[in-house]
Amino acid sequence: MSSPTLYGLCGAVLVGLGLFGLIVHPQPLRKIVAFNLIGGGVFLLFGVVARRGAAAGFGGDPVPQALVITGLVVAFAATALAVALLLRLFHETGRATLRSDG
Amino acid sequence: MSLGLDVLTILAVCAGAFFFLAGTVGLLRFPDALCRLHALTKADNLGLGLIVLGLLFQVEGPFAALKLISVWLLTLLAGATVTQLIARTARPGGTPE
Amino acid sequence: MAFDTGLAVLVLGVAVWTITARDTFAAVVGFVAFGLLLALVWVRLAAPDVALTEAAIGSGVTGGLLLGAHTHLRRTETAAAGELPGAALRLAAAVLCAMVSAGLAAIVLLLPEPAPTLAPQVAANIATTGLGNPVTAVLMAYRAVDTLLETVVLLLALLGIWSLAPDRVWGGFPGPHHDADPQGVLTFAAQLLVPVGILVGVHIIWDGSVAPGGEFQAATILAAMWILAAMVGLVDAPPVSRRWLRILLVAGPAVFFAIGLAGFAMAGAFLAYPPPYAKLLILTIEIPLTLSIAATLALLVAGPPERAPQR
Amino acid sequence: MANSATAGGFLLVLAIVLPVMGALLSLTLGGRHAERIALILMPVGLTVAVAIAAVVWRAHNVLQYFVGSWDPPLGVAFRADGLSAAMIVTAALLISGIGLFARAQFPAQGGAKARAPLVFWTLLLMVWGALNAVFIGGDLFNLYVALELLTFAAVPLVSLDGRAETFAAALRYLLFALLGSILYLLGTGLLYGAYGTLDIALLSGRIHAGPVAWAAVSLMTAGLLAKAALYPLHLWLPPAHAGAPAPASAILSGLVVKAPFFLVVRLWFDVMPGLPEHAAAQVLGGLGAAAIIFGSILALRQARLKLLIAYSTVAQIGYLFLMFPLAVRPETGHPWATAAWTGGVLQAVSHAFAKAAMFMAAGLIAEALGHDRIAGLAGIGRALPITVFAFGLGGLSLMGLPPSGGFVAKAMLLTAAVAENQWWWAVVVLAGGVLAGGYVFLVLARALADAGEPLTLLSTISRSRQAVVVVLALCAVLLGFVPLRPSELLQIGRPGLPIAVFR
Repeated sequence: MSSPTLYGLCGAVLVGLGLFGLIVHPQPLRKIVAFNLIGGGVFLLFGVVARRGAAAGFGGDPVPQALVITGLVVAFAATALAVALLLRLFHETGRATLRSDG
Repeated sequence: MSLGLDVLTILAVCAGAFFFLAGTVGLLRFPDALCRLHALTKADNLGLGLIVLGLLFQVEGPFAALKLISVWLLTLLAGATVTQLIARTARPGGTPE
Repeated sequence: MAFDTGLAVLVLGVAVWTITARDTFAAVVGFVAFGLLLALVWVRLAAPDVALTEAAIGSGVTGGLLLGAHTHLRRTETAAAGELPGAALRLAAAVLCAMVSAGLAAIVLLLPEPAPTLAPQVAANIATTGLGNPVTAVLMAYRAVDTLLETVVLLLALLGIWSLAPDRVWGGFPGPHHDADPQGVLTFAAQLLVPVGILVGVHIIWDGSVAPGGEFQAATILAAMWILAAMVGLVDAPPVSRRWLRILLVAGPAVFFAIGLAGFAMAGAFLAYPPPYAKLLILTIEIPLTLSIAATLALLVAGPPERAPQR
Repeated sequence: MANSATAGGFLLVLAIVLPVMGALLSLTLGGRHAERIALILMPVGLTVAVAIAAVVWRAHNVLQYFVGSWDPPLGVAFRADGLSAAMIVTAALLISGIGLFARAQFPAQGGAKARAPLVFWTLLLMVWGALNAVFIGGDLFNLYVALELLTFAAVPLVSLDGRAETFAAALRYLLFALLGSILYLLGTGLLYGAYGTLDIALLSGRIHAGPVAWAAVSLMTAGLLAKAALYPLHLWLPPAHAGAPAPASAILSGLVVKAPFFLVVRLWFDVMPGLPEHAAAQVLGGLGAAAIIFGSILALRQARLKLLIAYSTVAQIGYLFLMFPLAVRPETGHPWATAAWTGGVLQAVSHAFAKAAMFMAAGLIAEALGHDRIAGLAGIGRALPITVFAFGLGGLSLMGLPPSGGFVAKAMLLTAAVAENQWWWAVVVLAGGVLAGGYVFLVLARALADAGEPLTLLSTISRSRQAVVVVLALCAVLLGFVPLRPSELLQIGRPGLPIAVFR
């Protein structure tokens, strides 16, 4: 059991955990935190693939690492937009749950 | 020569780790927020200082040493600032959190 | 190996706590700790660039954003607590997610151990890009179109946030007005920290072409410094309608597009760099790109316009 | 490795770069100029789209372009085959039509009222650039970034009016879309881990049936189905598409929902040619059939016109996914030679025009009456005859009555169902047509009913806006004259045929 594989299993569990949090929590803010957890797990899997592809003098395959950096920035933009939408919904309706209407 | 440095590093890092442990125990055991803050910042800053000191012996160039020390100084600054802010809000007389 | 096991268990422990915590504040704080531990995992996976990004964006700015959001939403905490789904749904969700995790874990074990890799091709072609850091070479040369589109995604998210503003404050100042007492502790810390942060940011851009670093990490640090200064009231976000602000935001992608299109004439393809000037061109892209991304990240955290402009 | 910038390659780059740079320019110049920039770019973008289609048709082969002259797997490749050429031209035509229609609703102005026009025109251009990036992307991660660009351009359109319920709809849409993207990214990561490349052409050579490939494709398909709002993942679509302003609803239902469908087709027919099992395709077809039935039934029960049309979108998306069980493993010949392949794509194209026309007609009716309750539509047929006529033409295509694109698409799905002797899909197609007839006639009957005293309209609707709606509806009808056999354009550049590389 090499250390990348260990982190790969850790990433797999994180994805499951995040998915559980996304489904179960009613508050959108908790859903956004859970979504970031899934993102962390998915990027960890990319990192494990990169580490296993270490060659030509690099500690890890630079291509998946670059993809993770791009993914992280996109995930942040998504979180920022979701939070802004949530706050605007709260200011408009005084409620912060999605189950307001059918 | 390097053996001596290694021994020093191990000693310093262990001392640092001990202080971190002390800080954490303080966090868990102390009754209210102010004591916990007190324990946490004192022990952790000292712990980090010792660990940085320990690592200084292993470092290969002056720039890396400066980086390590700057890490410690920045943590000191951040720790002190945040502690002040939390203490201000958590103070019985102060505005309740 | 023991350290890795310990770290993985710790990461999972914090993640479980983040999901199962009763109170949202505890979840957000747990998430920030989770992000920092994940940065440590990235160091163990020999990916310092990603560790920097995860620590800066993944847990730092995202954590700050979520904390800011929570302070607004604290009052809805009790109302939403009553809407937790019944035990049956929770059990079903738990079973589904356990299966997803188990499936993924099995796939991870099935994936080839020395994974097929593009590292040799990256190493072989890195000389023509004139860069030392392979990740920056992938981001700025081989897959430059992904990075370009991604900076446009950031700008689009910002425009999306600005579009949420009510019409009466359109073009106004984004975010609430912060003011801390000038002699306060935070102000002192900010005055000390901001210059150091800017220095570190510039170092990371400059160093990014050779050592771990790059425009996204540097931009995040610069944005963090701006947010700290804004929190203390040293600086205030300019009104959204200011032309120079929009030019600053668009400068990065615009320069990227310009040099990319110039690639048709100079090097025969979109986003191709003529080998002798590759490093120079990439640097001329990176500097405005970092400033644009720093401004975009800072305004993403500041939020939609809230204070009407003095028209 | 020298990558001579062929005329074709330059066009592909322009298809993405032009709209995005236009959007950046309109963001900089502000609300006063955003409309002018968009209107200037539309004819230019249309000519680029038609030029791409012409080059692909003349060469009768894939138009391939390596960005930065880096060959895959290192670099990113753009590929335009017959399918993407058809979708690019559809997108260009539809966005130009929507742009002409939206001029009255989002006039160029500065100052306080500049928010909606600036945001609409900038996002319109961004949606266009993102769609072109999705249609010609040749690399799975590049397609992920294009999908994100599309999502971030589409979500703010939902809450453009600033009404409270649209924020909840936009947030639900964003959460579904993000979950879809992250699942798609997870699948991409697994494919890279197993095969070391993300380029579609290289992957199709290296991929072989195995647990990793199944897991990756099923994750990516699940993610894309969430973004395409296929039943049961359709909950976010009706409030989002009904809440958006009329031109935005037209873009969302007509084009934005088609991009994830396009990627599922890329995934099943290009990344894994001939590998998907029949069982998996039956599941996808089953979901499509459920979408048709439940979408139509829910549409029948709606009280508001825009919600009815939104649920009709959920139903029509179901038709698109009927293509998979009929074309994945045909009895004879290649999948793309079957009638289902052309039928599915034609359904996507004709639905785009028809649904855009219906949403814009509903927008005009809502603007004229001040509400869009179906019960209160009486007399609108007399007040706005052209708009209701356009709505009827769009309905024609949804029901699949000749002469409309919908008819040809559904007829080809029927012939494919018979040819592949999977008769149950034929039953679903017919039932869907009957139900679609139900809700279209429901609206038309109310609209053409006599309202007793003449209707007083809140605002007069200019003829030019109604003319644009009719033209788009006519496009959906003109598609009805496409010959009833597998179209040649859509078969260009399929994996089976050798790729003459345009270096």
